[in-house]
Amino acid sequence: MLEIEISGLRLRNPTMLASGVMGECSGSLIRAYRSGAGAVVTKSIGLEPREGYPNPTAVEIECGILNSMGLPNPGIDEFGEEMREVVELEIPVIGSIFAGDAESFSILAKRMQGYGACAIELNLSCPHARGYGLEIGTDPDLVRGIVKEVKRSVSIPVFSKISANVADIVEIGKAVEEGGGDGIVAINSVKAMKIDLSTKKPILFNRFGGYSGRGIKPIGVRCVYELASEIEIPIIGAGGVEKGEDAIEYILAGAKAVQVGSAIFYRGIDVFRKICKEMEEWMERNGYSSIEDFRGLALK
Amino acid sequence: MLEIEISGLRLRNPTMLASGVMGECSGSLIRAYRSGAGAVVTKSIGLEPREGYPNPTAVEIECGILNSMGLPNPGIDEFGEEMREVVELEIPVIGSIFAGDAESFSILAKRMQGYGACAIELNLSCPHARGYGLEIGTDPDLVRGIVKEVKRSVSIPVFSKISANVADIVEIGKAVEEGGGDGIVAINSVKAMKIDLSTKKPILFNRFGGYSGRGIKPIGVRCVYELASEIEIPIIGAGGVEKGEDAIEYILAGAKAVQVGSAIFYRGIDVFRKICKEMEEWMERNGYSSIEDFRGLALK
Amino acid sequence: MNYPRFVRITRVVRENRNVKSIFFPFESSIDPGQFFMITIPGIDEIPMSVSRILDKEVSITFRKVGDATERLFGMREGDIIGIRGPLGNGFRIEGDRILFVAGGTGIASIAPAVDLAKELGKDIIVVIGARTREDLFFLERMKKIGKLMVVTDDGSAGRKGLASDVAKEIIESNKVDQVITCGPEMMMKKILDLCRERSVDFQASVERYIKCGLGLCGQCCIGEGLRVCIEGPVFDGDTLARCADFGHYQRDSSGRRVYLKDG
Amino acid sequence: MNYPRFVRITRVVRENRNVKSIFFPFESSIDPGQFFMITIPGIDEIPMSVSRILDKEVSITFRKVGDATERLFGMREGDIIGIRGPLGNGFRIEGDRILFVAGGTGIASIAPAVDLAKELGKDIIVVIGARTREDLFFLERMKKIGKLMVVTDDGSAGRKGLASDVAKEIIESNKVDQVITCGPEMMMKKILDLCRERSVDFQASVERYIKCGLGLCGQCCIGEGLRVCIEGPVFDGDTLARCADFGHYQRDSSGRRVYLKDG
Ligand SMILES: Cc1cc2nc3c(=O)[nH]c(=O)nc-3n(C[C@H](O)[C@H](O)[C@H](O)COP(=O)(O)OP(=O)(O)OC[C@H]3O[C@@H](n4cnc5c(N)ncnc54)[C@H](O)[C@@H]3O)c2cc1C
Ligand SMILES: Cc1cc2nc3c(=O)[nH]c(=O)nc-3n(C[C@H](O)[C@H](O)[C@H](O)COP(=O)(O)OP(=O)(O)OC[C@H]3O[C@@H](n4cnc5c(N)ncnc54)[C@H](O)[C@@H]3O)c2cc1C
Ligand SMILES: Cc1cc2nc3c(=O)[nH]c(=O)nc-3n(C[C@H](O)[C@H](O)[C@H](O)COP(=O)(O)O)c2cc1C
Ligand SMILES: Cc1cc2nc3c(=O)[nH]c(=O)nc-3n(C[C@H](O)[C@H](O)[C@H](O)COP(=O)(O)O)c2cc1C
Ligand code: FES
Ligand code: FES
Repeated sequence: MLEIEISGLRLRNPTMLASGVMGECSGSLIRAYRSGAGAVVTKSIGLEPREGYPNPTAVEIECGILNSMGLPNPGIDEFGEEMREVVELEIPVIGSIFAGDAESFSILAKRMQGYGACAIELNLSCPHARGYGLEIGTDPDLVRGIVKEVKRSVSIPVFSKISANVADIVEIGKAVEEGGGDGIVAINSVKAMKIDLSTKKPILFNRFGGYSGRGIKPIGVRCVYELASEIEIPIIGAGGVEKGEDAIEYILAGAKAVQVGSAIFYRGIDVFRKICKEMEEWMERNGYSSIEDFRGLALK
Repeated sequence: MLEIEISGLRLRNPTMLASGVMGECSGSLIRAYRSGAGAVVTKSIGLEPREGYPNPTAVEIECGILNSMGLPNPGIDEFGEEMREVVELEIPVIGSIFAGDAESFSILAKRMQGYGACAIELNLSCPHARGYGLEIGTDPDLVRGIVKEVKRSVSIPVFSKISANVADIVEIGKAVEEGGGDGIVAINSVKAMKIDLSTKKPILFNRFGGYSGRGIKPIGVRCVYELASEIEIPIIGAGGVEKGEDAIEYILAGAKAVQVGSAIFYRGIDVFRKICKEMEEWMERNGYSSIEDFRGLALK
Repeated sequence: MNYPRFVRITRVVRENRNVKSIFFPFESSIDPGQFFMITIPGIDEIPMSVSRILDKEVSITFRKVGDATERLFGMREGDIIGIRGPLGNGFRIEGDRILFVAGGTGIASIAPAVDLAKELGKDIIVVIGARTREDLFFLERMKKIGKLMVVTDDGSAGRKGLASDVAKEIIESNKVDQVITCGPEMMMKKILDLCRERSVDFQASVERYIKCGLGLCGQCCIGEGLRVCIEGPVFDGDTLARCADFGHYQRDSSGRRVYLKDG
Repeated sequence: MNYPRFVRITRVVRENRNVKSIFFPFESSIDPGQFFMITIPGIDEIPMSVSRILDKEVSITFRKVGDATERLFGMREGDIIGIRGPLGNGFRIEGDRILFVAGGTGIASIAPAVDLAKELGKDIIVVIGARTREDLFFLERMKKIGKLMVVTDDGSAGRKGLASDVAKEIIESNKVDQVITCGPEMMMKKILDLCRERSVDFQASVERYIKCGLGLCGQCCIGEGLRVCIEGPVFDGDTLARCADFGHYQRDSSGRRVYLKDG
């Protein structure tokens, strides 16, 4: 009863492994899929290898996780091997990519398509890497241009992952839609900081980080609701999905699917299976037989 | 050891009652001061009386409070009586005001000064009232203009309360500084939503609300740190200050003072006294004798 | 979590032409005098005192006065309401001879306290005042418990007059240790003054406009920032005597003072 | 909370020219084999196995190899480090005759397991291999516990040769029920293969680049997404036999595969 269709992709359930979480190597992508995810998204991959920031790069804080990995990744060339090992198992894998301009995004997208990705996810929202992510994703014109350019370069669906760190997320969502994007992923982690009282300094090496987990769910749900009210293309919700009920909340707000990251810390890698079970139980109690039966009800 | 001086105001400690929390009548402002607050900020007051939104207007959620009061207030005329009763006790009371344009802000500020407010707080950041707050506070030009105009109209310090719901909070902070503002309060509650799984609708009558409490502290601390890195005028931190350690975190990030709202729900109205005690204990353990001894250490 | 929980109404009882009771399942402990915020989805969320505390069920009892209560009035078994609570404090029974004075729907708020006093073996007198016969309710229930005196403005049932006048006689006869009251604020204020003169223990359930029910918005404050939703709705005589606004003015939903008419 | 707690170093012990132990207060329970993330403020945060589990204190023992370990090497009693943990799983002692094989600093990770085996009354053989005499440490400590065999590449202490060669002889003599090892991955891989051939229970503490220590970033994965920081650092023989990358390649901090040289 959980099967969904999103931009032509048919998935066994609406939970996806979020980008950057256990997505840097074939083994962990395969494991996440075998643990019940409907699809898996890779770590955001760039043109060149990147080491990321020194540690500490991630800590648990009161209501979630704070991280500033710094987009470490082996680079698109070496990532082919990882993709091959996942794709040969017919696992639906979405290739997340980051770059500083439309042309680089296109090159990466083509490579990912070549590797057998079932869709592309443009990271327009990383809150802590200079020159990438959020620094691009807050300008509607840049966003529109990048989406357009990437759409011209590949035939698989292109999703854009956007941030809550803007004055008006609908404006960015519309830019994605105008650019011909196939869907929106909202939200990435929220720019945040934790200062340690012993050292009297920010705890993360990079000082700033991205806040994820339950503490950002009310922000993520609001963003999805705002987007779904004004935009036609499908939306994938992310931010604090830990339980079946959280996934349902996003779907009531209009999301077609959800991504799950930090919850792996709280509930283990089989959180996908747990969430799916909880969703099914809720659907049965409420007499729903498919996701579309209740999707977007909060908008009405 | 907790006394501070901010824009010429001398306060017995750096905790302030946040605007909109127990600040609509003289009695509650007086009580907050007697419970240990260094200063109290009034509910945001407008030109005309406003009833606010129907209930539910506020609920507890996982990591904080979600509210959408809708700026209820008795209007500036009737608020004089409340101010008189507070001011005659020589309580430092900061008059928070909201309006749709610079001229109305100025009128309100003059009235507040007339009533004996020790400072003005411009609400440029309410996340849920049409035509006010956030809808104005995301445009640096509007912000600069309003601050300038208000500064021309009054002689008491003028603080501007700004929001995290922008792509670049420093840009807004600079606009305040350029307008001649005396200080910045950051942050207001964060635009958010909770959808109820029983009704399948947003739980608040107004659908959208402002998220406050511990869940937003990492965002508030980040904003204060960013502002303090680039701006000279004093900053007052707000968002999730519940314990002495939270206040210290904001002060390490550069804040001169902090505001406390939601924590009253969690720890009672004497949360001010509790926070002050916890701060003193920490300062003693760390060998500090004044707030300035450790203020901004995280920036270095 | 101070968040509405949606429950199905188990029973509806009509108490009189304008008053109904709605029952819903509730198992945790409740003190007489506490209240719930009741959500009528899409309309409003309003405060309602608990009017019966049963084993696995409670009721609220309300008069149709506006939007939300009108909608509640039309609800039936199986319909869904949100409940948030119990909120606030409860009554504290003190002494042996307790006088309960209710005006209008006030009896809904104090009935569970009468039950409690009975359980504790107290001497009980209940005075219920209403405009007219048809506004009365809970008479049978009260009759079973203690001495019941009914007063109506028009004399259509019981004595003709005001509940406060009857209360006055009883208080002045020195027969009570404590007075517990809920009703129009002017009535409660009069009784407060009587009790203060004679040093009789006094408690009243006070109404103010409730919004957040979290103790944050400050909308419901009385006196020096006492929150009806947290420190109330029940206040004792000493506290209320210090509240300059009690019996003098309330605040509407914008926070403006609305002065009470003597009546 | 999986968050660094800053503590004062209580003692520093120099183990050899390049190896030191740092002690800090720690009271909760720890399993031999678990590790801490150690923050050197402003420099890095690195994984370090617990090397001694005392009553109210633990130690880590490390070799100076780069930035962070260099800085740690210069630290003294009273200096502050951040600790996050204990993280990961621990060794499980199985059978009666246990062979411990350590290469390089690997003895730091398995020493507490040797202590535990001793406590449990097991027959113990410890093989410690190092490049040269001056790289050895913990010899006295191990000598007190069981049979100790030292091997150096250059023969400057103990036998000349490789720890894995000595281990091979012992395993082939059928004298052990379990092998526990920590050291260079090629050494561990050789011993794994030997144990598989002879169905000897095997456990190894595996090193991978650790970043988050929360099981999220995926940086530390081996095999089919097994996280060294959660499911490891200790893995058994069956598991490692299924990890195509074990003894074959590791990943650097960008996630690129770095193939191991046979050595
Ligand atoms: C602690 C408390 C306990 C109460 N218990 C009972 C009870 O047991 N039975 C009963 O019949 N009534 C009770 N009331 C009063 C009841 O809450 C109002 O009658 C009800 O809110 C009216 O709502 P409405 O939308 O139907 O009317 P409206 O048309 O909205 O208003 C009619 C009147 O009700 C008042 N009112 C409206 N909303 C609120 C609110 N959120 N808080 C307080 N007053 C409000 C208005 O000020 C106005 O005077 C109680 C009030 C309080 C504060
Ligand atoms: C679970 C575990 C337990 C360990 N226990 C010990 C121990 O008890 N004693 C000991 O001396 N060493 C131990 N190590 C290895 C130790 O973490 C590295 O030697 C140390 O991180 C080097 O840091 P550096 O900055 O001084 O060196 P760098 O110059 O940064 O690097 C030197 C080498 O250390 C590796 N390294 C650097 N950072 C990390 C990291 N975050 N995670 C893993 N490897 C890293 C690099 O890949 C490189 O091979 C352990 C490693 C792991 C994974
Ligand atoms: C450790 C970590 C690394 C992440 N790396 C990426 C990344 O590379 N690209 C990306 O788009 N999002 C990245 N994210 C954000 C997540 O994909 C997700 O949007 C966010 O964590 C919110 O979801 P959650 O609350 O379920 O974790 C990362 C998150 C975490 C916790
Ligand atoms: C019930 C409630 C009402 C509020 N009303 C106002 C308001 O009128 N004006 C304003 O500037 N901020 C208002 N705020 C925001 C607070 O002043 C504060 O910025 C925010 O709650 C974050 O602080 P906290 O986490 O300590 O609550 C309100 C907050 C709450 C919870
Ligand atoms: S209703 Fe908000 S403080 Fe009582
Ligand atoms: S270090 Fe991040 S998953 Fe293990």
